[in-house]
Amino acid sequence: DDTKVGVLMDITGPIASFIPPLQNAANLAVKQVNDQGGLLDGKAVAIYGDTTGSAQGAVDAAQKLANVENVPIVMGALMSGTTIAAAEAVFIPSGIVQISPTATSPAMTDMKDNDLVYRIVPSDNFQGQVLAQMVLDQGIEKVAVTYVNNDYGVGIGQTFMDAYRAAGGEIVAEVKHEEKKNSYRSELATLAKGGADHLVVIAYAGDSGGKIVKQSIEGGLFSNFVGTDGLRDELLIKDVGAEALKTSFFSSPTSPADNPAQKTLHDAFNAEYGEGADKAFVDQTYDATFLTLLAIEKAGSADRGAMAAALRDVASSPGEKVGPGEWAKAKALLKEGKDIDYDGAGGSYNFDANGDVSGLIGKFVVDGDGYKQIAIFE
Amino acid sequence: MTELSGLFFYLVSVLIAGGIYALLCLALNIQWGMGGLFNAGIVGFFAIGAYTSAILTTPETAKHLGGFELPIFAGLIGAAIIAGVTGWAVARICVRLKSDYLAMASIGIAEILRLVIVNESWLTNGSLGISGIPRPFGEYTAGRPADLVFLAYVWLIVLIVYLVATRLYNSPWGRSLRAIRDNEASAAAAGKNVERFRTQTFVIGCAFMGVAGALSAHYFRFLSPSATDPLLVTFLVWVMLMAGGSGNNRGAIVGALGIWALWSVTEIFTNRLPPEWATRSSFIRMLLVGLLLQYVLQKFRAGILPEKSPPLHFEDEAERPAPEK
Amino acid sequence: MIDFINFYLFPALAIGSVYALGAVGISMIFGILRFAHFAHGDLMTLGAYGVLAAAAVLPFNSVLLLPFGIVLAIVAALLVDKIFYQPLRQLPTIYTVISSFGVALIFRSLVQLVWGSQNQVYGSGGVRPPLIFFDAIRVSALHVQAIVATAVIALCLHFFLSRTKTGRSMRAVSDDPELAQVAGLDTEKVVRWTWIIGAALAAVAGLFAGMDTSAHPNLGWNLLLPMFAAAILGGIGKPMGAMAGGFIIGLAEELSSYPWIGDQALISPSYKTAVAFVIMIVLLIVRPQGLFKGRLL
Amino acid sequence: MSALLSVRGLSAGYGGPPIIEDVSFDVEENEIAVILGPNGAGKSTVLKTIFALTSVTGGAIDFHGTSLVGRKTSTLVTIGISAVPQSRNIFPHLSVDENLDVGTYAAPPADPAATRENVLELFPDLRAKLKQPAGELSGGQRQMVALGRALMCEPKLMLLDEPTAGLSPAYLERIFDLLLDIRKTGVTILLVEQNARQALQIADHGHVLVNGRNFASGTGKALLADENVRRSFLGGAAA
Amino acid sequence: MIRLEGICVDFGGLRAIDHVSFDVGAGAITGLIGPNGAGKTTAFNVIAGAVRPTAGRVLFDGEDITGLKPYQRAQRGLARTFQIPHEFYRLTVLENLMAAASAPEGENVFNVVFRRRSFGAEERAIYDHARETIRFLELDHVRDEKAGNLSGGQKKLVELGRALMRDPKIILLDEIGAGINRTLLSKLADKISALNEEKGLTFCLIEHDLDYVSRLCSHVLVMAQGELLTEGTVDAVRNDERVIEAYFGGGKYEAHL
Ligand SMILES: Nc1ncnc2c1ncn2[C@@H]1O[C@H](COP(=O)(O)OP(=O)(O)OP(=O)(O)O)[C@@H](O)[C@H]1O
Ligand SMILES: Nc1ncnc2c1ncn2[C@@H]1O[C@H](COP(=O)(O)OP(=O)(O)OP(=O)(O)O)[C@@H](O)[C@H]1O
Ligand SMILES: [Mg+2]
Ligand SMILES: [Mg+2]
Repeated sequence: DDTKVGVLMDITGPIASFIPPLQNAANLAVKQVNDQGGLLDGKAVAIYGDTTGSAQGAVDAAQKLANVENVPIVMGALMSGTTIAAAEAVFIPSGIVQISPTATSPAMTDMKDNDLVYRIVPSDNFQGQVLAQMVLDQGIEKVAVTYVNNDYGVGIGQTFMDAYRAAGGEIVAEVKHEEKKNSYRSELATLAKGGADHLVVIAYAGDSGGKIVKQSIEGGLFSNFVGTDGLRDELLIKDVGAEALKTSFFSSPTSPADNPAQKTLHDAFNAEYGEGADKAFVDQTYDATFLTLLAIEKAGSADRGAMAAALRDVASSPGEKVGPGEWAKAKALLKEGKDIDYDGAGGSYNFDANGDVSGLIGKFVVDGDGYKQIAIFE
Repeated sequence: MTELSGLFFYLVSVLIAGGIYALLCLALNIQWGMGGLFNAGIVGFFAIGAYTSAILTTPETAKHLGGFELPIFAGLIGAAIIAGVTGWAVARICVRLKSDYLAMASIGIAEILRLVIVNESWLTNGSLGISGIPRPFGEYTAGRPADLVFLAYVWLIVLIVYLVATRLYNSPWGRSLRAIRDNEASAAAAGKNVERFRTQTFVIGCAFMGVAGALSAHYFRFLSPSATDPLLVTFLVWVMLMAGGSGNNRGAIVGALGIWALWSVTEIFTNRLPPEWATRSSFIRMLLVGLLLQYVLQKFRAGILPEKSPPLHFEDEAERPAPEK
Repeated sequence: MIDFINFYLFPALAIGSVYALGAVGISMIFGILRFAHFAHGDLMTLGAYGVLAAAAVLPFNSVLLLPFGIVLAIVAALLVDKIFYQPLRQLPTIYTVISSFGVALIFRSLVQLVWGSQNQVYGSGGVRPPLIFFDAIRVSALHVQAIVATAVIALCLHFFLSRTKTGRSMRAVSDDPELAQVAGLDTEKVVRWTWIIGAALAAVAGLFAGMDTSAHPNLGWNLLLPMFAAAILGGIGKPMGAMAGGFIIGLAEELSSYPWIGDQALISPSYKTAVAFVIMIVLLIVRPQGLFKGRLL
Repeated sequence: MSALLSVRGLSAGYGGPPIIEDVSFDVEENEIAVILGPNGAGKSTVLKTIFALTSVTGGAIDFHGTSLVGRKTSTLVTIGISAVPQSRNIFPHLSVDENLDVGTYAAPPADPAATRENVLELFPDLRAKLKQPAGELSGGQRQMVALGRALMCEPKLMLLDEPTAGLSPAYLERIFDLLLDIRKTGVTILLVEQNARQALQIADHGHVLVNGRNFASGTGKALLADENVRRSFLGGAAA
Repeated sequence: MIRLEGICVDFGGLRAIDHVSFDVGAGAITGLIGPNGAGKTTAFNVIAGAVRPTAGRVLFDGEDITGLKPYQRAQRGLARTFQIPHEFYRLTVLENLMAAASAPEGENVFNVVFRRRSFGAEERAIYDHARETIRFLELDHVRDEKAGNLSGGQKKLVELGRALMRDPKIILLDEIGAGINRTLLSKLADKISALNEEKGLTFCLIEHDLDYVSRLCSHVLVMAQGELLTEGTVDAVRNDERVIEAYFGGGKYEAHL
């Protein structure tokens, strides 16, 4: 029999441009499972739900996954707002485990979720704090900050600024900006007034972040940027060129320095789809999907009630390590009754009591057409 | 068995969302169908209702205004009042505007309201949203059956609003309103205080929109700006009303349920497309929705249930003259 | 002062010309077909992608490939008019409004199906060094192109509307389509020309908007509301008014966050979009016929 | 010789039940024909049907021996028919000048400037209003603009729906004189009138329509003299 | 009953009414005639409140109503018809008439939702009144037709019907006769006289057909080019040189009723 897993993504709507590689990542995990022995005694089938980027759409799609498709576990969603709405209105009442690869809202930490809601990115609080430290370590004591006015930007932006100030840094200018505008030049002019050399940009490369970087270079306002995972996208390099980003650096959730798992995934991904492995959130999406599949295999059935325990079990030590693509191995080990511990492309995930991970944040610089990790912060 | 109960609960969810849309549609029908007021900022009043109720009913937190922990029904009333008062303020400025101008103004106002919601974090917690919004009788029910309770709650309110809307429609008030809609100058010449009628209509409609917003906040249990997408609130509601038949309260409900079911169910089919299509299925769904919408518009020209003049109850049927020819 | 010119004035004029070109079509459609065309933004998107598709096979500068975008937008506009809008013409216009909303969905999902939903850049992308005048004024070459192109288009349009018979018939059809028919005007031809002009200008606007940043399926949709505001501002059915309205909205949005008083932005840039709407609402109340005495709806 | 316009067994309506049924009459070249009847009889509907503004459900309309059924309204102007509707007969936001200009688009007259001059000669009141939007004119002035526009294309056949409604006696007289005048230039006129007595005085033929059907036909004089017609449609007692 | 004092109306640069003063006597039927564009409709608009005069006052029963809105004037008993019909086009003919009636109880939202009994009797009376008016206007067969679908003349009748439904003190009739069949028009004249005599209803009517005016009106006001040219009895006015010059043509076409 085939087993369904739910994949809830914000496919249409405001973050549509991020989605295609992420869908590929999820599909890759499912494909590998099916190529390597399948799930339980059949195949794995990914059932997508589209939140349309809105709470109404998220709840509707979640209802279908929970009730029509009857999935035992769901990977997704991506935006915090849709993730929480789907969880609160549907998945928690239905007893379905949910793992978000990207939802960073601090609100998810203290949700009353009956141990059903997980995520494999650290909360914004974490990345914001680490970023502050990263900037100070670089010897930069004066920055201008701009962040996009959505849950992602506000979450990281606020913690970054608090932490940075607390540690002695000075924020000379701060501008919250709206997504989807064509010109950010007036914002940039305001930011440049403060006289800082560095601009911290907490926004997506595909949207405001990319435009801000490009327009400030064109305008000769800033040439040094500090970005987060949303900006660390090949699109940015394609858009403004590697040369212009020489002096910039980026933070992003990552895995240990010598993480071969990431390379394994990226090779497999590019072999399958030609390109795109380095896109933002590909690692996390793949890992989250793989984890849902492992949890089902571990539980031995598609029984909703068993998912949470199984997920915690396969994700954390002790157990024999398995990595991306190693489904056959994992399946064999589970069959023998052995314990396994998945270490993914995005790191080793150990869920705390709230279903959060602490994670690692890497420091990246541009290297040729891609990014290179040069340091890791904990 | 689980298959069936799953489908049942899916149906419940469609009916809950459909019920909330039915409220919006009835409210819009009062404004547009009877009053000819082109409100294209439904989402603004919806959002005000949602946030009002969320703030009134959630426990204390440092993140946003609140901590009133009022009962949910009080939240609904509060939502109606605040949305109604906002509607009144908007009406004061805009009610004189002619159809499409009012539409533009109301889009603008809704957009400004959205910006306020996103930017004023002290009030709404901005883009991070308000969590922990209770459901009615939340203490006594849990899990999926809680949806049944909520379903009953929603439809009870739909019923009340339907009754109110029908009474309004069938009354001399409704008749004068429709007259104003058709010709303002001559309604004024017949002693109708056009501005007062329109303001009343706008306020009543906005208050009901606020109630719908409040209900959806309690349904989602979490409220963030992602619930205030004009596409899914304003535009979809317009589609529903036009498909159902503007000027007809039953049509409004039928349109809401029908279009919402269409919107929701299409995904089940596009999900069944062969795997090569998987990454595109959502866009195929949007395409399908777009095409189905065209079909409905072309097929039901005046809506599924068109406007008809209300019956005159005391009329003796035999008196009715047979139309000549 | 130089800051003002570099970072506020020119970008404002550039975004203003995008709004202006889009708003012309909206205003003409509003005037002649009497409905708010919600798919206009997506027509812009189609135009932008038409150029992108041509650029994938032809090694020319994107601006030279504009005809491909224009043709795509025109064909799309004429087709949807024929299939979807025309049968609804006899009904109250709200039906066409709703229909155009569905068409917007159709356009957008088609773009996404054909070209994918990721952002795409024109040419090699990269930072384009600005043109520098007098050592101090730095203007993006694209912005200059956009502003100049808009000015030229405005002139041609003015000539077309005031001198040609089709152009002048447009005013009559816009005033009363039924009577225009009685007066022997071929209303369908006028409608066709409306679409052709509206769609062509939308494609130009779409290309400039896309080149300024990047092309993505929501490109035009995101610009729609300010363009409506511009059309209203100019007065419905007044194409030249819509042009002016576009520039006014562009300027208002960008200049509202200039530190006019003290050295803080006058209005927080997060409320930038609201500025356009506030202007529109105020104008609607004090001068509902728009700045240039358009039709009262 | 066959009639210029020949209507045979015409039935038409607005989608519902037919409004006019089995209506027949001829309009000879170079004559003034008037249609009379109570309100709602279907007079305007007959004109609209000839001008392809309603859907024909039966019967024939021939102009110069060729059928008009199924033609587009806009092409009728090019073959020499022009019409003035009963209501909504001006472009309210166009200036008076532009209103007149519109009349020349479909079928340009030989000498537009001269034609315009003739029209203004006819309606001198309009001279002062040339730049004013027609929507701001008085009821009678609008009527003049509407007639003026229809004259601008130098038609062969004019369909006029109550051209004198709302005109003062002086103008009424002027319009009727005008109709006689333009008939002399070879134009044929079919008009609907409620100022029926006056109309019959200049009309060559009159057709009375009741309930969408032919009721009576005859020369203008004959109808004026007909006691029955007079009582029912012309407002009672003898002159 | 109505008194205009020094009324001026400007439209842009055009002075449509220039210092016009006149009285419309209570209980009378007053005619207002004049060539096209004389300012007759504008004068009605000033009385009804649709146009604000640039100068001058409007008195109604001795009270200054210059600042009142149209609906307030209507509520005080002033009814008017429009020269170009302004029907409620999506309402049936019956509803058109009923909607014109004043229904203070039934137009109160609170009553409508919570106290539906409160307006039953009022509604019944309005209905009966509307039925009767429709019958009189010979509109019975189109009673349930949407008013937008009526013929030009029928719309005029609805226009008149709505004014009659107001139970007003005075009715301003703006060319109610244009486009109405003469036989019916003559019946309307009887009705107007009857209303005037039996109920003491005041009328002021604009009409171009002087025979019609003379049949009804005791007193006639003549306007031309925005000014009050003269006033007096029909016969006096008829023979006034200036009136003949401004208003009548050669009298070539006979139009006696
Ligand atoms: N809204 C307006 N704007 C500008 N001018 C106007 C407006 N309304 C009327 N006028 C002008 O005022 C003058 C008087 O118009 P009014 O409608 O009062 O005439 P009237 O006496 O009723 O004529 P008719 O018998 O033709 O109806 C006319 O010259 C007309 O052009
Ligand atoms: N658009 C329409 N839809 C439906 N019915 C209509 C429409 N227009 C007219 N009618 C009906 O057709 C009948 C005849 O109307 P028509 O306008 O031809 O009358 P008429 O003889 O011109 O009358 P009048 O002298 O009052 O202008 C009327 O009963 C009217 O109700
Ligand atoms: Mg007629
Ligand atoms: Mg008049």
